[in-house]
Amino acid sequence: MGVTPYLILSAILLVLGLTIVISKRNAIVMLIGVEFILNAAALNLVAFSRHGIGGLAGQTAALFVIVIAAAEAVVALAIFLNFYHRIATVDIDRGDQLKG
Amino acid sequence: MKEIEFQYQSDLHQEGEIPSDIRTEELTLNMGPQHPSTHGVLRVVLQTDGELVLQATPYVGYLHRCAEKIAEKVTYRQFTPYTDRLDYLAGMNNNLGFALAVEKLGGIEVPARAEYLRVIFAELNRIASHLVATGCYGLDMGAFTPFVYCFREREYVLDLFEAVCGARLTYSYITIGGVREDLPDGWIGRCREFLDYLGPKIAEYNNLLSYNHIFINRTGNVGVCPPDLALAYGLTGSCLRGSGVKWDLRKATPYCRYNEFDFDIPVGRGEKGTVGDCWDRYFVRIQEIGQSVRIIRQALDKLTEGPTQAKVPRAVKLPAGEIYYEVENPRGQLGFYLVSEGGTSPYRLKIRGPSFCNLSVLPVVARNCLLADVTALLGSLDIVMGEVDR
Amino acid sequence: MLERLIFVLFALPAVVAGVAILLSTNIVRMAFWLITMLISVAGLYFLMGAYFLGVVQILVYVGGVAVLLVFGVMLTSRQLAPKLRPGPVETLWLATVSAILLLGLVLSILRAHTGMEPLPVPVANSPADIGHSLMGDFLGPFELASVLLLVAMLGAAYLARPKVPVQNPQGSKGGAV
Amino acid sequence: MMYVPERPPVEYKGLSLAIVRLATKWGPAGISLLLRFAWGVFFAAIVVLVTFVWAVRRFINPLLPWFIRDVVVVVGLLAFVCIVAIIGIWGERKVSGRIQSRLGPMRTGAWHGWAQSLADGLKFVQKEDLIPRDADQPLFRLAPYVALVPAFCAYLTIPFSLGWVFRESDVGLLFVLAMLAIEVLGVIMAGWASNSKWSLYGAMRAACQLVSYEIPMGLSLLAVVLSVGSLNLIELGRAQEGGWFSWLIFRNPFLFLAFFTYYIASLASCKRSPFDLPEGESELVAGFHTEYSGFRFVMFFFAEYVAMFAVSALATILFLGGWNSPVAGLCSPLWFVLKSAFLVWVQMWFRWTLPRIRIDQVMHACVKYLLPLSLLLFVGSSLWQLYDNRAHPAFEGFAGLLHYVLGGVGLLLLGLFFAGAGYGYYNRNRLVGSMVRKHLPGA
Repeated sequence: MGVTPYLILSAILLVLGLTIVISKRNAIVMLIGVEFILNAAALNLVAFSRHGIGGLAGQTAALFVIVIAAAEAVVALAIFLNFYHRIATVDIDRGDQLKG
Repeated sequence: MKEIEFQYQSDLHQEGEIPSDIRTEELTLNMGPQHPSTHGVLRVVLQTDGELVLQATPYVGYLHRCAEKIAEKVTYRQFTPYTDRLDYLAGMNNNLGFALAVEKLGGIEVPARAEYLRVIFAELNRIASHLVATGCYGLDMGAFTPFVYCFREREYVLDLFEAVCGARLTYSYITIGGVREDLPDGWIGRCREFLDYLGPKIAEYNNLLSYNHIFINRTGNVGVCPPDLALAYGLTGSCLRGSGVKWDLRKATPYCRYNEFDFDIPVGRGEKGTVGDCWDRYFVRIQEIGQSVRIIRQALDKLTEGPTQAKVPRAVKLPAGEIYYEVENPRGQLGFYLVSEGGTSPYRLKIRGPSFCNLSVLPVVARNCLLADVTALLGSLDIVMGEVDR
Repeated sequence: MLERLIFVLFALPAVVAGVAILLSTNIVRMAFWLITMLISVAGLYFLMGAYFLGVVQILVYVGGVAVLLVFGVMLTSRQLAPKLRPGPVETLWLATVSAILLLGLVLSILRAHTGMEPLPVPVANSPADIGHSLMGDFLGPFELASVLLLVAMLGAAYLARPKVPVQNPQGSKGGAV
Repeated sequence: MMYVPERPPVEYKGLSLAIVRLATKWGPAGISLLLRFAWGVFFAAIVVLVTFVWAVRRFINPLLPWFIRDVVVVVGLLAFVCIVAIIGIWGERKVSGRIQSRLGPMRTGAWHGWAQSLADGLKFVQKEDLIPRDADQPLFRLAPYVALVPAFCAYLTIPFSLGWVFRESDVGLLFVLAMLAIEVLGVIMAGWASNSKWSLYGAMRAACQLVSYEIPMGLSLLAVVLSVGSLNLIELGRAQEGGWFSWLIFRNPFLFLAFFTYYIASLASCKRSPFDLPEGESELVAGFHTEYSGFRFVMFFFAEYVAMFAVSALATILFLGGWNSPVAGLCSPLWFVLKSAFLVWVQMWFRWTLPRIRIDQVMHACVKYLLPLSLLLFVGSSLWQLYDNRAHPAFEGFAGLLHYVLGGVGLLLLGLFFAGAGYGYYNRNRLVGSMVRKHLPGA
């Protein structure tokens, strides 16, 4: 089995993630979409690493993706919780002012 | 004094000023009437914000059995069994309170032996009742073992009761004019053996529970009820003494020859926190067990031979008049307000249930505390729903 | 053959999870679908022999990030439904764009990488090897990531701090009578 | 008006119908038969299992294709896990009984009520599978599996002895931790799906507590990993060959302390007392499994005991020498199970002794004490590793000495433990009091 199935899967995940981010108005669901995109990218990297491109670099990069996703999720959730405390919703359309 | 390090976020709720930039999600939580730590069928409605309880409102009445109304339809003697069911953990004390009220109004003299027997059984029942309170408090705090230990010891008290009156929960032993039966053979020896046995056990409870670091952290500084608040809300019994007020009817207005006995009134001193916190109320009960042991020992020594029952007709008739009589129950002052029109049954009987008054302080104290603190507070108030709802 | 089977076994839930999130209006379910996807991807990592990565994916993503996310969902999921499902026009528009995007991606993948076969033996990827890689070639990014994590932690702690001035707790509250 | 939810009558179809028919028709007779003879059957099953695994390893292993071998081992592991849970649940009741001067279950299965948990299991299986009407049905049904299956999966890389392992993995330790981390999700799922506020509180507390305590737990384990240089559980076990003094817990003072921080954190991650807030019954009724009944409840129960044994097994492998005996040379899976069982027993001991901590105290204990301490231990352990070698002869000598001192301390602690237990046992009548064995009139 070549690298193609992995790449196609990763493409599907990427598009799904993008669609989620675009279509949903809930901040936390958008975060879920972002996780899809990040995972698609990481999957790509690992697949290439398995199929002989870049040695261990792909896996190391995927590790960084996980780390960054963790950081991103923490900060994003903290922001959303703040947002929620102020506007009592996580609907991002309501966040149209630059102050609380 | 230790400080609770947790920083309560929504303290401002109490003043009613919620800052505009913060919106809290309040959740109404229905604690009870079927909940493991409401000690019966109490229902407490909690306004919570996360783990924080903003307000706790008790709703009572699930165990209302019209005891006061029943009293108007039955004779004085017939009402004694109903008093057993008020505070069903302290039947002897309830019997005693009612009997004393009737005797006082009817001018009935009780023989000396009966007086001492009343003291012995009232104090034994106080021990049993406090053992339940202590054990259940451990259970409320998540420690199961003290509960079983306390119930083990309580069994021996109940055995003593059973030996003398055949009942283990609803005794109707202390009746108008004295007590129902004299002691069986060898009872005094057994009672002394139990008292000797109980002493070391109190130290055991202290090691296991009272001085347990986790337990102190859970109860010290929690549910603080200062003396003025306790007085304002009419708290009595160990709740009042836990708040540092040295008040005990057995000393203040001695009945049943309590003035002949040498005992102390333990009060809360804020050893593990603030005066009037849950730990103080709890520890007062532990100390009262020891004091009761002292009283029983003295009473056993003083026990004289003689009749145990005054000459009272089967159908007790009281002269017209009214009386309010209070006794010191394990849970506080149990009061009977008795109005007689001269018949064989009261015109009106109003009962002051100490648990009811003690419970009334809950919404004041259980503000801005944690969910687990409500359990700690309820347990330390030591309510019995049979008495709250009557 | 077996590898193909296992690939499908893991790939299918991931795709189903994405579609389910798109169609669902229940935000908690979405969070659990996300977890399905994360575990599937971890499974794919295992399939590709990247054991360390798979385990880290589960440990950090599922055990940490996803739990955090579910936590956030529970805290904020009071008003859900209305904005979670786009309107018909929006749907059509979105579907078209997504389909075109997907088509383009898949076509280019099929054209570009048809002949690539896996290495007979996966690259040495024991934790030690990855450690050497992190401490060698990727030392710069590694340090940056650690700084990023620190900043994120501080930032999150700052953002989530209680805004109300803290008073003395409970204590003598009852004395107001 | 009382609120009576409308429920359609339960309809049994297919397999469930067959099971119900079987249970109602032959259930009582079967149970009584089973309970009469189960004592023998049960232990025969254990013996058969052990011989089976031994035989597979010894003779059949080289001949069979790998997947049959895997299936066989997984079935064996599953049986082991079930036995762990069954004995654990029965043991908990016996331990609690003894601690509370009771006997615990005594009748079922004739010998000290050993079949109690089997009988309970049979009872639970027969119970109706209640699902609240407003619950999130799919998640509600799924949650027990999400809790139990990962807990079982953790055993896939836990070695019972050299060669007694399903998969030897370079990331074995992390794999076990990862599986234990998934278990949280089952708890959260259950709490959310029940649509009960008490359950939700339980789930929130579980999420909060388990995620926080994972960090000190992981850091304490990493301190060990640093000093051996491997995440492979077999390697970690191998590093401790040679008796009591070569166990990792005695290697340096940091690891000695790390054992305790790990153990405390593992209590929290198993939701065991004093950290049993997610299910604290006096506050949250039953926490996250308030709405569960029947077999789904059993699965949570199983998951708890399986996880308890798993964390204890980790502690055994990483600190207490794994399958190596205290005396050099006698390595056996028996030692591993024995040590883990001891740690499980200590968990039970805690549970029946201590009150429950409050949620803010739980978080404070983690963030203010456990986390900095485990970080310190981690750093200290790595520094120790840096200096404890040939290049620093003076330090190496000191470390060697200290390592024997620590071993001595460990021996002392163990000796004190057994001395205390023995003292308590021989003076049990005096300690419990004069009344206990006497019958009062009317008793």
